[in-house]
Order: sequence, then C-alpha cells, then structure tokens
Amino acid sequence: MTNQSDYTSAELLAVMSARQLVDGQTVFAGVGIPLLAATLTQRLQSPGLTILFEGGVLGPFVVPGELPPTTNEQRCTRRANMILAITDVLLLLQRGYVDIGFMGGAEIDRYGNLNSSILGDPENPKIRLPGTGGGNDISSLTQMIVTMKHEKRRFVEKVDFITSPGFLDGGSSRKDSGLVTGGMHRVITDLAIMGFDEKTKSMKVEALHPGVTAEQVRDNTGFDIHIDDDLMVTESPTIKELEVLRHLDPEQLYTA
Amino acid sequence: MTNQSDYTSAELLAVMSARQLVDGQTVFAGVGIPLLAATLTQRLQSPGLTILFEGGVLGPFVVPGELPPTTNEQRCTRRANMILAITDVLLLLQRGYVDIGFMGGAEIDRYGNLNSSILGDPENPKIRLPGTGGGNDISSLTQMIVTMKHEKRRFVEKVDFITSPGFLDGGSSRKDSGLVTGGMHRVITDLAIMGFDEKTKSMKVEALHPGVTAEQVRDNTGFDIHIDDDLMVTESPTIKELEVLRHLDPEQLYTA
Amino acid sequence: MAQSYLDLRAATSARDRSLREKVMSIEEATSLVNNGDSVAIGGCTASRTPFAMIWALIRAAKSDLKISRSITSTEGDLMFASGISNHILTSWFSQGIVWGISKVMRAYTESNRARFEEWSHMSIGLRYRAGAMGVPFMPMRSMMGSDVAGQLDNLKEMDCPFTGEKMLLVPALNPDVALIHVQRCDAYGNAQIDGLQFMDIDMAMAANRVILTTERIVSNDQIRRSPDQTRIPFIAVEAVVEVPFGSAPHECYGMYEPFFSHMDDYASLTKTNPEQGVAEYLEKYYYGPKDWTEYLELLGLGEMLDATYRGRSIQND
Amino acid sequence: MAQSYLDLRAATSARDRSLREKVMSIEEATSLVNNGDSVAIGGCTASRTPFAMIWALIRAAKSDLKISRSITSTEGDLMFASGISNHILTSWFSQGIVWGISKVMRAYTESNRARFEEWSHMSIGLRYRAGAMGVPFMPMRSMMGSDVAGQLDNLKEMDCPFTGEKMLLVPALNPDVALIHVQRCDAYGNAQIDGLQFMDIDMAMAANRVILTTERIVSNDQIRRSPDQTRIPFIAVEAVVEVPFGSAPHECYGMYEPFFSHMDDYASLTKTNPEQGVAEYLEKYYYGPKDWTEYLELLGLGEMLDATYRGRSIQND
Repeated sequence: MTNQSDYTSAELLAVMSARQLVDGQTVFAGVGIPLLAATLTQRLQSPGLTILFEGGVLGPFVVPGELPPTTNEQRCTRRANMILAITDVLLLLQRGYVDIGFMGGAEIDRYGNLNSSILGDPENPKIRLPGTGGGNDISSLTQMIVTMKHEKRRFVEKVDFITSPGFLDGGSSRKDSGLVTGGMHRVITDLAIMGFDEKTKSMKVEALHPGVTAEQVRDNTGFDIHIDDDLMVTESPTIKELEVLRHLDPEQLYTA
Repeated sequence: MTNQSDYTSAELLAVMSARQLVDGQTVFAGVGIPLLAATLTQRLQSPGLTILFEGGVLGPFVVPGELPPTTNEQRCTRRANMILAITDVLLLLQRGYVDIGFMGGAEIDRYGNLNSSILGDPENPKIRLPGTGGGNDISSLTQMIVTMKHEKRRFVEKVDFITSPGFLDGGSSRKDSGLVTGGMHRVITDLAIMGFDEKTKSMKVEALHPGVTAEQVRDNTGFDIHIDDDLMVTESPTIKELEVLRHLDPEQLYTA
Repeated sequence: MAQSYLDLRAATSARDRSLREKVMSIEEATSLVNNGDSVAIGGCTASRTPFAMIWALIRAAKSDLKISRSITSTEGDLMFASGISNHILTSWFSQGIVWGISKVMRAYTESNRARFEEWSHMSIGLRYRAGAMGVPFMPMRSMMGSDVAGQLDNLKEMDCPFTGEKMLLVPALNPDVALIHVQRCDAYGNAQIDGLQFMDIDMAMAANRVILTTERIVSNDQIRRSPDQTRIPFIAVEAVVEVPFGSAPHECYGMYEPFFSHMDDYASLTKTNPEQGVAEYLEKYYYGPKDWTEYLELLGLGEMLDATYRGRSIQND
Repeated sequence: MAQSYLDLRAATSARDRSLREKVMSIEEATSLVNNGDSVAIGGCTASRTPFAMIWALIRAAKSDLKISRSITSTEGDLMFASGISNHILTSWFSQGIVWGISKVMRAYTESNRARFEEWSHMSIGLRYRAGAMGVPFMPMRSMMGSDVAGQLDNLKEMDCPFTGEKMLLVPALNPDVALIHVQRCDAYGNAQIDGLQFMDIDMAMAANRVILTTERIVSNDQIRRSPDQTRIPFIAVEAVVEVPFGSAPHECYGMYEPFFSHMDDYASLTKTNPEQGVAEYLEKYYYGPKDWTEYLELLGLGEMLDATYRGRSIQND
C-alpha cells in the first residue's frame, strides 16, 4: 500500500487512467499522460494492448526515457508494426478498428464536450488555443477516455466551443447529430473517476481516489455534478505501478 | 517506301496507331497492338511518351521479345517508374493525368461505343464476352484511340451492349449522361483512320491506308459511314518502323 | 447494398484484434469461411491469386459463396464448376487475353446456372475503398451512360452539392472474408506485399475477416524493422497460413511467374467440351491430391523451377 | 469550395507531364508560386516540413498565400509574421505540445490580422484525398455536431441514398501548389518517402503543381530498381530542388531529428514579446543569410550533427 505522499497527482492520474484500459483493446493515444498510461498497462497487466498514434503509427514500442514529444515524429515509429498515412490511420477509427480514444483535456463540460480551440466568444476569441488536431475525429468515432486535472475552471457548465464532441446537449443529441457510435466513456482526474448517466448523458462521479471527499469534487467542478451515496474508492497506486511509471518517464516530463 | 506485300495487316495497324500518339503524352495502354504501338513510337519519334497499365504501372520499360501477356503481371513492371494500386492508377484517369486511352475493340458502333460484354440480348446472352476490365473507366474519362480489324460484323449500327462509352447516342448525349470529359478520338483499322463529326458525333473516315478505296471501307462497315471526297491517304509503314516493330515482337505474337 | 454502419462496427468490434498468433493449416482456415459468405479474392488475373485457399475451399465443398474480384481468371471457372459459387462479381472474366474467352464461364453463364455480375474495374476498387474507409458509398465519374451501369440495380446518381456536377455513387463493399496471398507476413498477420498490390489493401481493410496465405512466415522482429513496408496490419487478420507456391499456377511477384504450359494445357482441356474438361481438371488437381505438396508435384518440379527462374529475373536489371 | 472538374482537368492537361529534367535552384523554384496561390505544405508538425522552400518564399516576399497543412508548427508563425500569408487552414497550430500555445499565432489571430481556419485532422486529409481522386467531395462521419463544423461554411450534409445514414460531405481541396520535402527523388521528380508519409501523397496528387525539395537527387535507374517504393510520380511534379537538411530545424525521418535546442530558443525568443521575437528571428535566420548553407551555419554544425545522430538511431534496433 502506498499513501498520497508517495506519488504526485500526475502519477495518480497516469495510474488511474492505465487501469481503465483492458487487455486486447486498440487504443488511439495522445502524447503525455495518455501514452504514458497506455504504456504502463501494456507493461503490467495488458501486454496485448495495441497503441495507435495519429501521425500514422500502429503498435509501436515506446522506449523508456524516450517518450515522443508529439505523435508525428519518428520516435513514435520505433519498432512499430506498421506506419501508414495520417488519413488512413484516422480512417481506422471510422472503419471501427479502434476501441478507445484516449487523450488529455483542457476544458470539459457537463456532457463531456471538450474545448481546445477558443476561449471566450468564438467570433472574437479571448484566447486562441491550438485547435482540434485529431481530437474531433477521435471523439466523434470511438469510446473516449479523457484524463485531466480536476479544476473548477476546467470543468464548466458549457464549453465556449465544442472542439471534440462528447454528448453535445445530452440525451440523444449526439446520435441525432449523426454521430451514431462512440461517446465519452470515462473522465479520469486527480480526484475521481467520472462516467455519464445512461439516459441524460450528464457527467457523474463513479469513484473517488483515496483520501478525496465528495465535497472536494463538488468544489472543484463548475457545474452541479451527480455523486452517488455509495461511491467506490479507487485503490491507491501500487509500488509496482509507480516503479514502472518512473522507469518509463525517468525525467518526470509528464509526471512532475 | 514499302508496299502492301511488305507488311501484315496487323503490322499496318500497329504502325498507323503508333503515329497517332504525340511525344509527351501520357497513354493508358492495353496489351497487344496498343502496347506494341506505344512502344514503337516511344523508340522512334516520341521518347517522352509515358505508358500506364491498368494493373498499376507507370512508365515501364518494355523489353523486346517479352511483351507482357496481360497488364496485371510482373512483366509489366519491368524498370517502371512507379507501381501503384489498381484503383489509384485508374484514378489518374479521373484526376486528369492521362491524355489518351488506347485499346483494342471487338465491336464498335456509329457513335464509337464499344461492346466487350455481351452479344445478343443482354437479358439472355448469345455469347458472354469477358467484360469491361478497365475499358469502361478509360473510355469514360479520357480521349480514346481504338485499334481493331475493319469488318462488317465489328462495325455495327448499334452495339448490343455499351461496355465502353463512345458518344452514346451522338450529339450531346455523352455529356448529358455525366461524362463531361473525354470521348472517342480516333479509330484505327487495317483499312482507314476514322474520326467523329464534331456536332453529330457520328464516325467518319479521315484517311485511307495505301491502296484502300472508299468503297472497300463502305463494304466493310455495317452502317452508313461518312467519307469525304478529298480524303487523305496515309503514308505506308517505313522500313524503320517495321524493323523496330519486328524487333519488339520477334515471334509475331501480335502482328502475324 | 452497403451494410449498415452499426452492423459493420458491431462485427468489427466483436473480433479479437489483439496481437496474437494466428498460424493454422489451410484446412483449418477453411472453417473461417461459411457457406453463403461474400468472399473477396485478392490479386488480379493471373497474379497473386490465393489459389491454395481456393483449392482448399473447393475440397471442403463450400457452397453459395458470393465472390468478388477485380479481374477473374481460371479460378472463376473452377469455382463455378465445383459448385462452391454461382455468383461472381468482377470486371473481366476469362483465363487471360492470350487464351481467349473462357468456355467454362460461357457454359455456366449462358445457361443461367451462374451469374457474372459485371462492374467497371475502378468501381470495384472504389467499392472496396469505401468499405475500407467506413463510409457507405464512394462518388465517381465513370460508368455513367453505359450499359455496364444500366444493368446494375444498386447505383445512385446525385448532383454534387458543391459544384452541381452529376456524380455516380457506388455502394461500399465489405466482404465477409477476404482471401489474400502475400510474399511474407508474421505470425500475427502483419503482411508485406512486393510489387503489384492490385486492390488487396482496400479489400483487406474492408473485409470482416482476412485469411492470409503467405509464401513465408517471418518474425515480428523483421516486420518491425521496416514498419513502412507493412501493407496489411495484424488487426485486420484472422488467419495466417504458410503455403509455398500458394498462387501456383499463377504468379507471385518477384518469386515466380505463371506456369504457362500448365495454363495452356488447361485452355486446351476446356476448349472442346468445357464442362467435361473442367471436371477432369478438378478431379485430377483438386480432389485427387492428398495435400498441397502433392498438388505441386502434379504441377511438376520442372514447371516450378522454370516459373521461379522467370519470376526472379524481374529483379535482374 | 471545390474547383469545377473542367477547370481542374484543363489545368492538369496544360501541364507538361512528360519525363523531363526539372532540377532547379530553390530561388528559381519560388517563381512557380504566385502571389495569391493556395499552397499545401507537406509533413506534419515538426516532421518533414519543407522549410527550405518556405524560407525561400519568405525571402522572395510572396504575398496572400492561402496555406493548408495537416498540423502547423513554427512555420505558421513565420508565414504570418513575414506577411507572406494571413490565412492558414490547419487542424492544430502551435510549435508543438511541449512548447505550449504559440504566442505568435495568438498575437496575429486574436487581433484578426490573420486567420487560423480550423478543420478536423481527418477532414483535411479527406479533402486532399478527394482532390487527388478527381471527385468534388468526400463523405465522412466525424465533425458533425461540433463547433469545428459549425464555424465552417463549406460543408454539406446528406442522407446516404443506400443506407439512409447522415453523412458529412467535405469539398475537395486541389491546391495550386504543394511543397513537399522527401528523402530522395530523381531529376524527373519520382520521389521515395521513408517512414511517416503524413498527407503528402494525396496532397501531391491533388495539387496543380508540386515543388519537391529533396535531401538527395538519385538516378532514375535507382528509382526503377524498386518502383514499388515510388510514392509521388514524376507526372505530378514541376520542380526538383536538392537541399540538404531541407527540413531543418524540423526532422526528416531516418536522417535527422528536430533541432531541439534551436526550437527551445525560438520558444523563449517569442515568449514575452512574440512579435518582436519573431521579427528578430526572421531577421537573423531568414533575411540575414546569403544562402541556405549560411542558414545552416547559423543553426550550427553541432546541432546538425546531434540531430543527425538522433535521427539515424531510429534504425539502430
């Protein structure tokens, strides 16, 4: 058993995210925590996990200490099973070969919509963010796991701009818009694990991390989030998980 | 100067076809006489001619005496500039990279429509022919040169089945059907060179081969074909042309 | 008609797409093909035809297979005559230009015992491509106005909403199974294809399962040293079968050319009495041999060496 | 909007597509780019960016270029700041994740002096692909419902006539010019690309002319020995320019990795006062050097060797 002083909140995030993945799945992973988490579970409990990068890489081997800085550079291709064109790797999502899309988020709302494009009025942006990249396509076409810091300014009632669709306005609105598959599956933060109500598609807390209270989650969420009374509590990161994680990212580029 | 006893009618066909090609053109060539003719002109007057094969080959080098039996075998790829997927090589036609489609024909009608699918009633075929292959796509998308024997049973008023579209029912019918580019350019036979009337799109004779009379052409054509009074007469094959031709096809596989 | 997207996704989702070993015998692989399946066949005319797999399916007496292929050669005759299929979708159907029109194809289609469903070459390619891309159709600009289009009942026309141009839409083709023969792949199904690719890659990605036959199984390590040479990824593949000369008597790029005298013999045999000729051929080469090696022995070592000599010479200059 | 098919065909038809030598200097190649052209840029983020060509276009003081690229890195900052473009169509725009949001991009777009037109990654790829295929649109299944689609005015929705499913249609993108950097090509423009291809092949086939820069010009003979490795055919190419380290300070697969300390320096330089920082950078690295070699000298031999060492190591195991 470990306790909270044994790991950073980014390490907690990585471990909790890793545990959401299931052996045998094909996972479209972004760089940073998602890639780290996917690699962690590949080394520990899911050797049959296949990682895809949007730069055009299928089944790479991530070298400890050489985590690629983007998904579009040659480091991503090391000992990969296949390199393919960007459009073709994204089309694997559309064809249905991918189980999970796994990425970080900057701003999310009640229905799991993500914004990475524009803060403020879209017609007259306060801050122009880098944009969607593959995020829109990934979240349009497959089950999503999003990992991010749990802060009030990041968990908002309604995002200024829907870059990556969650459940849009909730209910059947996602399906009605033409997105008949996929959707938000889990949101993993340093405080808790969230899912979505089957009917309303509103975000709800499914489990709290060790030592975290429901009130803490509420205080750090910018909308009224449903929290069950009989909440699960996640198991704290194991020594083994932390060891492997630190082996993968020895300079703590993503886990400081 | 040569005279008719110096060459076979297939050799005449090959030479006359070769002369229709212009240096610098990109030509989609079928096997047999078309390929032979394209290679002949490449060696003689058009070194900058580019040959495409529907099997997926761009700019091959045809080895004398090793003419490929189909456009889908490795012999076609010898010293090619590029090998690409079938769909992609055909898409070069649609994208507009190809100047000329060049193939043989079994049955043609007044408006240059070709049949290689069905003789007799399409619902109840008398003879099932091998079908279109790339023929339909090639003649839908680019300027066509067709080379064939001039026989009454092959030059018919209306083909039983339009496999490769010429000008359909003549006039603007081809454009109206959605085929806004390409069309029949020339039909080369052992008797004459045919073109198409700009307005009616009906086949007409443009030049007779040496020693051939207008009457001969009429007798061997199954429809009323327009023949100008002031017809050109083609120049008979030169010794050089025949030499190169026989070098390319020493066993006379296609020119017997 | 194109498959519904939710059905397509469900079928793909149900497959175990993990990195796992899939090596099996050719007889075992036949169990992955069900009677009534739509089966896409890789290669083109006499090139990289997955003949070993077709041979095994005929021996296993499959039925009602709905076949599709870019261009169909002798394997079409054999599938009609053996009764495993009475419906082949293709753009061209005969042994090869030099051998003239297939008498067997004529016998079966002209008597309406079997159907040769004719599509243009590109339209077949685009149907597989749409299937590979997970869209229900692909727009194109050929076939319009012709009787090739006229006799088909699953085409649509539309006016492009951007340009107003008339476009033809062809429906996606997602075969139940694709049979593909390659020069090499690993035990997981990562395949490399040298030379002519034909429509194999789109076909593999469109299919609901892929059976790979391969001249040679190589290590996953070898694949990972040149991942930009992988043409079909393991996630698409259900079975890997090592079969040397798996395309014989057709060619396999860089390895062997067609067995021309064998093909001449087949043409002669089926010339006068096509049905009797093809039955004799099936008896001798398909039902007779106890295994693929015995089949190759019947083709003859001399032919194999000659085909290999010619096949390798493509890379001589 | 998609170009009319007849215009596209006419433009392609007018080009000399014959096998001819196209080698020229980088300065000569700039004359193939006209002010106001739509220009597609190969590579992605910090990989195989055709930096030498962008460098030359900035020095040639082009204007009003309408840029498109899959993902845009520092070259976007430099094109905005130099004034050669005020409109970039891309899916993601910043130096790279590790360097955070581009301050230069923010300065130009938030003040409405330049436009970052955002499309999803796949939609850009499909727009090039439609252009490469000669069709006016491509159907797809993402982007619907989002504000990425909401803010664009050239998308269409349709109900699939085969399945009834709602589809999004994106218009073909046929750029006037594509700039593509490759590891090697011949003097005619037959190009081989190792490793990551990004959207370069579709982009090349879609474009009305292609300017290739290459680490090395090889003989046509070498190309013809492995024609299945050719990725862009000579018929699509207008110019071939040999420029060693033509992607520096970005990477070129298998040859060199990004020049990370140079990129760190750029990020620092543009952090506090982005406009002044980028102006200084342009002055020093773009307008200052007399030629590309002098530019490389400014990057520094040490960085070049280090980037090369890292770049080649990809193939070590």
